[in-house]
Amino acid sequence: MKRRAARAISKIAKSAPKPRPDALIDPKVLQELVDVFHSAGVADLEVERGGLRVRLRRQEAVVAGQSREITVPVSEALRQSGPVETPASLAETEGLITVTSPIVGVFYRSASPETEVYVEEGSYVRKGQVLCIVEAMKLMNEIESEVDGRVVKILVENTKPVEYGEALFLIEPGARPEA
Amino acid sequence: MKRRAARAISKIAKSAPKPRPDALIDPKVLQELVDVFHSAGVADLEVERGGLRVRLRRQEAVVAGQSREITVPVSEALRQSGPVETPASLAETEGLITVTSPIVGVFYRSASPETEVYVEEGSYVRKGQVLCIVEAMKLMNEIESEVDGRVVKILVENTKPVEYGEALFLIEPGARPEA
Amino acid sequence: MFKKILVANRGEIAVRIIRACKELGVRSVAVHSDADADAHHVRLADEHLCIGPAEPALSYRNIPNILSAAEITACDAIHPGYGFLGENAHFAEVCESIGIKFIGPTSENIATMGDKSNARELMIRHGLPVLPGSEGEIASEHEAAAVAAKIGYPVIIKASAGGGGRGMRVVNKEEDLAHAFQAAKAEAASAFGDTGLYVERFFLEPRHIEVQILADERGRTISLGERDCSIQRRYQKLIEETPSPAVDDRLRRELGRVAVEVAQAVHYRNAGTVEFLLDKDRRFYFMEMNTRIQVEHPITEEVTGIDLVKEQIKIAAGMSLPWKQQDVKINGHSIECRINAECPEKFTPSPGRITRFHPPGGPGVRVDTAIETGSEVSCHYDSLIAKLIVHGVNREESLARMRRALDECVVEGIKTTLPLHRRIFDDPDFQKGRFSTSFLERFFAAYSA
Amino acid sequence: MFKKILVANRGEIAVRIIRACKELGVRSVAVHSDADADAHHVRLADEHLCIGPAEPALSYRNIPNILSAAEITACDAIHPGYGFLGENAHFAEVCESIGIKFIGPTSENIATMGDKSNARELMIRHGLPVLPGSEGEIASEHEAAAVAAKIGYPVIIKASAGGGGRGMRVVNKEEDLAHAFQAAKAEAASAFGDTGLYVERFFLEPRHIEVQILADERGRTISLGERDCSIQRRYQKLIEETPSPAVDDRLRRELGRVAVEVAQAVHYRNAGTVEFLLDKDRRFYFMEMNTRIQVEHPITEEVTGIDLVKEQIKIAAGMSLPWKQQDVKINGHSIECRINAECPEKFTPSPGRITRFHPPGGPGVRVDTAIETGSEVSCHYDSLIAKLIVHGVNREESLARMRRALDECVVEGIKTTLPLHRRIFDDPDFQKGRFSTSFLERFFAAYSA
Repeated sequence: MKRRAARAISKIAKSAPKPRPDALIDPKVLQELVDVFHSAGVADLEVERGGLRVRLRRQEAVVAGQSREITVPVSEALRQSGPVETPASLAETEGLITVTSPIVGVFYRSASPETEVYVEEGSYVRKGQVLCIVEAMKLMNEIESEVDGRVVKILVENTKPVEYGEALFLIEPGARPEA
Repeated sequence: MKRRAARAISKIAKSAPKPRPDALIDPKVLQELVDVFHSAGVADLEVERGGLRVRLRRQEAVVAGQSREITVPVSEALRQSGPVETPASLAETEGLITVTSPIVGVFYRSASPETEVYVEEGSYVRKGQVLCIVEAMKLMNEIESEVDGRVVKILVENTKPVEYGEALFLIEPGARPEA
Repeated sequence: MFKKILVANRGEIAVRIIRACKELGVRSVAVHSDADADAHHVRLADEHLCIGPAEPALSYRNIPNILSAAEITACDAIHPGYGFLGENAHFAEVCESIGIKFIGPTSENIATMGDKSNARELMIRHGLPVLPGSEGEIASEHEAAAVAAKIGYPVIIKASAGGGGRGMRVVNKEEDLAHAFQAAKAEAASAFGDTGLYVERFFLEPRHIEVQILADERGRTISLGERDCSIQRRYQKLIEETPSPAVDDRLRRELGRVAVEVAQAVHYRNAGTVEFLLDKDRRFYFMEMNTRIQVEHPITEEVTGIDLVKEQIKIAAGMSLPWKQQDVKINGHSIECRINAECPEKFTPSPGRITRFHPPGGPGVRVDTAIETGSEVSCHYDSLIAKLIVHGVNREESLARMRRALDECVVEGIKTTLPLHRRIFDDPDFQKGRFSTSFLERFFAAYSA
Repeated sequence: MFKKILVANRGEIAVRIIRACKELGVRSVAVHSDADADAHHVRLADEHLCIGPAEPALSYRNIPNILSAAEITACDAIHPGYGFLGENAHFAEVCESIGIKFIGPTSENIATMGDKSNARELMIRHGLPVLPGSEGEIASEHEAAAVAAKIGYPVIIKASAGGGGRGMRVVNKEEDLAHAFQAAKAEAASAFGDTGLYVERFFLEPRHIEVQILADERGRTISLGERDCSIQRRYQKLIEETPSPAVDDRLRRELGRVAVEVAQAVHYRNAGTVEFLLDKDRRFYFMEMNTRIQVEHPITEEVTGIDLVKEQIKIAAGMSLPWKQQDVKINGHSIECRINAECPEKFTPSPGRITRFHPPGGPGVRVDTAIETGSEVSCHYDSLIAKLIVHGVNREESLARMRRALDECVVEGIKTTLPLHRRIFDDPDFQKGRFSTSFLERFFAAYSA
């Protein structure tokens, strides 16, 4: 399974406050952007508004003596939480929940080839409802939803192998079928 | 000769002059950006506004193909010009001329132990006047001043070995004895 | 030969195994924890996948996830390396049962040798030299006292399930025995969940001498010379060398013969190491057998020219050993230094980002590592970050070469044992080859005095 | 032994020499140009000083500054490495005259072997096999035509002062001779300031086989096996290996015997290399002798276990060779790849900053280099940035190991010949050892077709 953890790139639009007329950009505004950038845990931030464009990029460099100060704790935290791919960061910015595989195995959308799939994209699910099966060592492990909500996206094809921490579903929590 | 070429650190005058109306960018504005950039711990900062674009990138970021742009030209230029030590950079900022050794050898301030030294600190010299001798392979090489001026500092002790490019004297060019 | 091997490890040994796979033309699959997504073994392997979070118990020791990973990537063999599942008989057994070849000894070999008092009994039955001591486990402090009275003080109490110095107590006189016995028992219970203890004669100033063996699936077994691992701190080896300054050709043949007999006594397969204690009178005693590839295997590779990890794979694939005992030649002398991410005085771990790594190079220098500039040394794992190995025509050249390599080696951003290694190589006793397992203790005492 | 050695070179060979000094416990002085103030050889040496600007003629070839540097640092010997002053008889002579030991052959050795037609004549007088050709220099195209008619076409015209392929012309038939003669003469004049030419039989598909020799100051001379350097482009070697796939034990003994006779014919001292052309019928002919340590010396070190640079220093210090010919054993097989900072297709230099360097490691891999991440490759100097050297039990293991090492090696920021090396190692003819000096030419033709 050749698979590299992709670098999340998220675009954030923030309304930049009015700069002083004589400055290229108000340092305070820039500092605020930097703070948001850091807490966002993204690799790249670009903001453009009314002819002002600001771009920030995460340090990847390794320079003797400097790296400790540069290393951004957030990216470390992200890495700790697994091979986060684009969907995961989407989830972060849009309030979606990512269901990841807790084990290594093969992803199945139904209990057997003859039975119906557990969920479709758009399905509403309840907390504890089975979303899929991950088969490992001939054991069928049911993966349940941890929230009530709507399945926004199914990220893995039926019968494909998945690694630990791999994103399987995006769920919009709290969503309910219209009455 | 245990001698490390010290990294020349030239001090850039902090009191930035008032920007002329035709200046590219107000140095103060730029300095503010740089300060934020440094404390931000990001790799890349780009700000664009009203046709002015400023891009800052951290030095030595290990990214193929980019390093050349990042390198700060001053340090590069200094390195190219040899093992320049602090006196040389002083010379740059204060308009002094550094006389360096064109060969490897032993530095002598006089033609022989019995004779007088060629120059002292404070001596006024004429272009072509002998400043010292560098002995190499039993040959006495006279080192002449290339300018009229005043010897501000003698940087090497008598009878000490010198390497190529080693700074020997600081000369204030154009200085003349008061009438 | 196998088509694809899963490497169930991390760090330098995972890199070492992947290198062997590459040279054999076998595909490799790296598994890794969340913390190791960018690790060197992951980048080197043909395929890789994540098997769990940073904690070893949930990733590198996670048997279900590792076996699933082998299954979904269609691996036909697993190499466990050392540590983690390296001597886990259960894991080897499960691999055997599901038809994935475990590259190492049989699960039975691991189980037999893993029980230290059992292994000892077995060696006694085969007439092989063991340390004077109890026959099997002792039930009480009274029994321990009886044994000690017979074999004479000082004695050492050891845990049957032991390793790494835990559950061990040296007792110099009878009145201290009861207390030491209870302490060792409590420690063994908490460290291994097993209170089995045994008693042995304790030797002052012994050398730790081990013999590398290889056995193919048909049972042909050869020895590949000894390694002197006496430079250790609390049973953690720091410097190893071969040949040992204390072993001559005749003793080497004798050690090799006994090591092969030990292996054959348990129908041992694949690579293994028989550890001996060598006393001042050059008598040696079986201590235990390590049923895995060892950290210090490269020095044996350097002097024999035999790639032990490739041999492990070839043996597991059913190939016969191409050498007879008399084909094994010891060429020159080799030393290994284990560079740990530790404070060199107190051995406290020093995790963090390596801001600069410059390995030594040139003639006779080998570096086995998984780090480079920018690597992160995680607090979750072993502190070994690099092994410097040198090879020279004799011990004198080896020593000079290692001193030179240690000087060249640069690790910035974290603390390492490099300064300690440099000091040890300046020590006259070490230079003359005059040392025992208590060398480091005395060295520190002299240094801090 | 010397107290302090000045290393009159830069790059990997300067590092190599400093390593030898360190292992011998001799202090080393690095000299450097302005451009190399931060170079690795400068950092490794015990002392260092600047001897001139970046241009080699004003620094690394600047004899007065180098000798001054030796004097003011109180060095008692100078090692010239290869290139720069490596084969400069005048420099060796000046060193001799002022009592600083030149670590290499005598100035007379250098002068004698530097004049190619003179060396050839000398070999003929000693009854040693030379390429059929003119006896000494030829004065005119008429004389050239007479020689060619006698030895048969094709012939090659070479400059007496030649090297690196300049002043050379291959002539296939008589009518082309006059023009080629004039062209070679003009080229020789401009390249070497010396119009001396000679004519030799030209062989198709020969191998370039060279033999390493060592001779101590008492005249004891031994050979250390051959190196096959047939993989070359315009006389620039790219890959070398030992033993040669084309040389068996008997031919090796014969080559070694003749190489020793060549050296003894000129009372050669220190390390040297006798180059032979090996034709398809396994006849060999003396071509020339290189009176310096060579770039590819490490492969001989790997298979013999003899540190050639340390031996150079020991010989220069008056020590006798500790080996007789029969003590020299060839162990396994070794290959070297020269990694150049060049575009791998067109061989145009690719200077610049190396943004990432990750050398290969593990068993049987040696790296000789002066670069690391962040190093600047200057356009002023040779494009060789690293030598990858592997050692295996046989050619098969060597090949697999080099393929693995090439895959591991990462150089970013500049272009290198790494991709070309990888492709050559995939070539079936190369893998089978079927190649001659025209291999690369055909390889490129096939690749671009």
